[in-house]
Amino acid sequence: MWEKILTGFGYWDIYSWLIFLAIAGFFTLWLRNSGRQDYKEGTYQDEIYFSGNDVPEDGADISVPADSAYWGFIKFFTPYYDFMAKFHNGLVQDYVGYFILFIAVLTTLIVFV
Amino acid sequence: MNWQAHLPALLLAVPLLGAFAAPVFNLGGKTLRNVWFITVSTCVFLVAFALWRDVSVNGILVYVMGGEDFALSLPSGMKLPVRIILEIDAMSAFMALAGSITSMAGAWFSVSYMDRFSGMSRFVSLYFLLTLGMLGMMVTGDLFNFFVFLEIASVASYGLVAFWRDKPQAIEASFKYMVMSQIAAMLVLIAVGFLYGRYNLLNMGALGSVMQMGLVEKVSLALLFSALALKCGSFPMYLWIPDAYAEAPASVSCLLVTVSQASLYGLFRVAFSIYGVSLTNSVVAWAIIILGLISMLVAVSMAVVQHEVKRLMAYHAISQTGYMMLGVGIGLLVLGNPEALAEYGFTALKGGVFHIFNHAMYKGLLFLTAGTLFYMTGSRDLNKMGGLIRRSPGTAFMFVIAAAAIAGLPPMNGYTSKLLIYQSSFAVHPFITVVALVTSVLTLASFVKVFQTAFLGPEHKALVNARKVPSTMMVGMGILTVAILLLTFLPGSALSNLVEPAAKALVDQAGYIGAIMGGAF
Amino acid sequence: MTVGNLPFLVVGILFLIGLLAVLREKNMIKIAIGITIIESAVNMLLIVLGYRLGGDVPVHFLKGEVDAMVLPTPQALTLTAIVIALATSALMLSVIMLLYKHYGTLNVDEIRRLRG
Amino acid sequence: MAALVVAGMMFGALDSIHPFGEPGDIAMDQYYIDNALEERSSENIVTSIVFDYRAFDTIGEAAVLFTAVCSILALFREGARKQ
Amino acid sequence: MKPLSVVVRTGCDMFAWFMVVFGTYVIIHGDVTPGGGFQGGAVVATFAALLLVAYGGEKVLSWISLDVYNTFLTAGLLLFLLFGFAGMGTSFLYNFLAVPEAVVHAGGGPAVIPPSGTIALMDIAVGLEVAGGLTLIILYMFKGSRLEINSETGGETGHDSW
Repeated sequence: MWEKILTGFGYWDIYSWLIFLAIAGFFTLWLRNSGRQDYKEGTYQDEIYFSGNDVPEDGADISVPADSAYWGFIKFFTPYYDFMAKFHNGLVQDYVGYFILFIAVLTTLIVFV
Repeated sequence: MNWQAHLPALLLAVPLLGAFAAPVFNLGGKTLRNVWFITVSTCVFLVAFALWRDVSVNGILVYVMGGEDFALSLPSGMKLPVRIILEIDAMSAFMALAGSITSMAGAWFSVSYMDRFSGMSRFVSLYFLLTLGMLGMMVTGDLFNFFVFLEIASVASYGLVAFWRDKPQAIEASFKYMVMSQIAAMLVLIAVGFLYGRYNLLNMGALGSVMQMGLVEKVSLALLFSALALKCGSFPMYLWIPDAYAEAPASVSCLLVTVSQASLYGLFRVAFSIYGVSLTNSVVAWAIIILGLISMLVAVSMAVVQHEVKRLMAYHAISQTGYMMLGVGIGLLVLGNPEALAEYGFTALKGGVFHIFNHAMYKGLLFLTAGTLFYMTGSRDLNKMGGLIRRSPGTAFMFVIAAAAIAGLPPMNGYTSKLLIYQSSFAVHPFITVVALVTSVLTLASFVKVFQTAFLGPEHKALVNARKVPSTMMVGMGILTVAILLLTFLPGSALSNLVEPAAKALVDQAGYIGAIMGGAF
Repeated sequence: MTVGNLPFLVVGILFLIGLLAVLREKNMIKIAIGITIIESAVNMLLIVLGYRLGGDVPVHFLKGEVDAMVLPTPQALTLTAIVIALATSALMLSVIMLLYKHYGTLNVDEIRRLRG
Repeated sequence: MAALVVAGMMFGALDSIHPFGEPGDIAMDQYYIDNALEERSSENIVTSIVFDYRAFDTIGEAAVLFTAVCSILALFREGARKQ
Repeated sequence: MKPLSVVVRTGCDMFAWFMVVFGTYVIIHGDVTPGGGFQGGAVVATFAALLLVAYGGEKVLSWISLDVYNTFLTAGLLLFLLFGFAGMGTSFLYNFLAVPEAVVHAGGGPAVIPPSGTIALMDIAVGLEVAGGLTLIILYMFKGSRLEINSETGGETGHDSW
């Protein structure tokens, strides 16, 4: 069952993709094994380097919280997110109002277009 | 008696029996109740699978409820059907298969996930009633019956969203969902009343055979469209979805995804089978496409900034629904001219329909993994998690599978369906493809964030005594994982056996009507 | 709108009243009442659609000499719709009771912990 | 405002369904009126529709009521006593 | 809720039982007269409502056993579904007991079962279900009005703070 999925413009064939993945993985492992040979597990070589300071005990102190992820992206889009926060105010009557407004617009479009 | 001919009725009678008999089995204690829970949900899946096989072999099935003959849709001397008729074409069987798989996985999951809570017999009843409403919406051929099953699913989901009733947010989410969804259901009933008063008919196929566009039909179409768009979570009306999905128990939100897709199926059924060729202009198709685009982009942009894991996944459910609406909307747009349909429209339709199945699988799995995180750490806040891959590597593996699928990374099944949608939507307008690709990138970004903060990184002190994951929860997640891997590694056969008949059945309005009206059409 | 279609007008006005109650009232009990009014409007719509001038009750040995009965199907549909409306309003009132226990208020503007 | 638009559309649609009291095509109901007594020997046509011709709606309706009862019983359950 | 005055209590005593009888009549004659299972069941359910208004909840809950109404609910539903399965020789929910009217006028047909077949029997089943269900709704909503969230029940707020 060596089948291709034709999309009208191209095709998708998972089995050849897997073969290429295997080849690429083989080369990656080969490159990795041809690295330095004097690396030893468990010695000073695999300690965490915390910019010279000693590493804190609790992992919560050195792990990046989810709020800090993509802060640049969020900072760039701050006005957009302020607007969305106004859109998602927790008032159910506003939600119903959006719904009725949508019905009105759609009905007008369908009837008069 | 030939029991195989009664499969359409059994598909709805088995969950009914499971729901009605759950209080009886609850008298036998916890073990008997759980055995009943698992057994009935597995039976529902088996019936749905047999039904799907039957439909793919024999074509459209028609089952007359209470008729002298279950195959005789028109009584003697009548030009029109008078009884309730279940009509199951490939699309309905396809949806029922997806829904029953998620229902079974959720049942396995909830056995130990909901173990420590009281009122579990009611939970089992409500779970089966939710499954019943979903399957009924998928297989019925009668408009008022569709409304009744919509109400069953809605009322069951109100109760299940508010099941953890000592938490104010759960009750609040249930109340918001209730207010919006009740108005939507009433609009559906108004539209049904209009069509009944106009044609004195309630059967979908018979309505499609006599439909002529007038003011009444247009207004009914608008009401049905907007109400079902609210139920499936489209742009201006999706605001109840994050609350309800995030506050419900995880197995319930895994099933609620498929329930929303049942409303989406109802939307497509109304657009394709009832109105279909009598849609003179392309307003409805463009409305579906544009709503899909806006829902995608807005929901995914909201999902990136969330830090509560289930709420984030609920926003992703909305944006994935946008993909389905986009694909099927393109199919509806070119329904009129056959060459465009053959060129790219049918591909888009296949992509959208395939995406429905994929989304039911991986979104259900994502919600179950989110529930597992909640179960382990006792919190849904991503800021309080970290290093959980050491606690439960199995959960991490399944999460990676599902996240790669929803982000559309090759070679997962999500990539296959998204590829079909991209390349066919490019033929309509390149801008659509650009929006879809941006949405996919943002989806990947937000799930990288979830994986990095929840599973990777050093272990937290607060999580050293995190719970172990019980085996039945792993089974519930494993079912969906196996389904995803099957769809991933056999894409060609999945498309040719599962998706293409469904897409063909969706565009084949004459076949749908002819199955009811016989030679009359 | 001809005068003969006055019942349709009544249905529309009732629907509008219910909708405005849902959109405008701040008390959650009144919102529930508004939704119930909408449901009654829909039931009335079904009944009005089924009426025939000079029609009689669709029970055989109760109808008089007239041979025209009002259409029975909308009445059956209305039975179903009424029971559904009853079930949903009972559930909604229970949820409002729980909300009052949790939040200590019936003002819908203060039920907004879920946002963003 | 939007509610007014919606209601106006509904007025228009309702006005153009059929004049009040004279439904146009009543084939399905006429079938019930003619055959309910002969087939099912039930004097009450509405009941014969509810429980025979559209009995599946009725079982769904019973399921809705059962759903509401289950939800209310689950919402107001005693719960596990806090120790 | 305090018991109301003696006038109200006496009136409710009389009307409660009358409502039960009348509702049962409406249920049983559902296939010949206007009415049916739902209407009759709702009328029967007013029994508990009237007693609740007149005597207050504590007394009524000590008189009425909720298990009885749970049994009504489940039994009615399972009976309904049983009739549905019983017709499955022909098709689901088929009215397999109905006797055509000509036979009835000719004096034929069974004597015990009404000639409308499962219509009358489903009426009774639905009547049981609705009576039990509505009474349970009324009584549980009353109990819920007395329920102290979070202090009396172990806070079931999901898995957080386990």
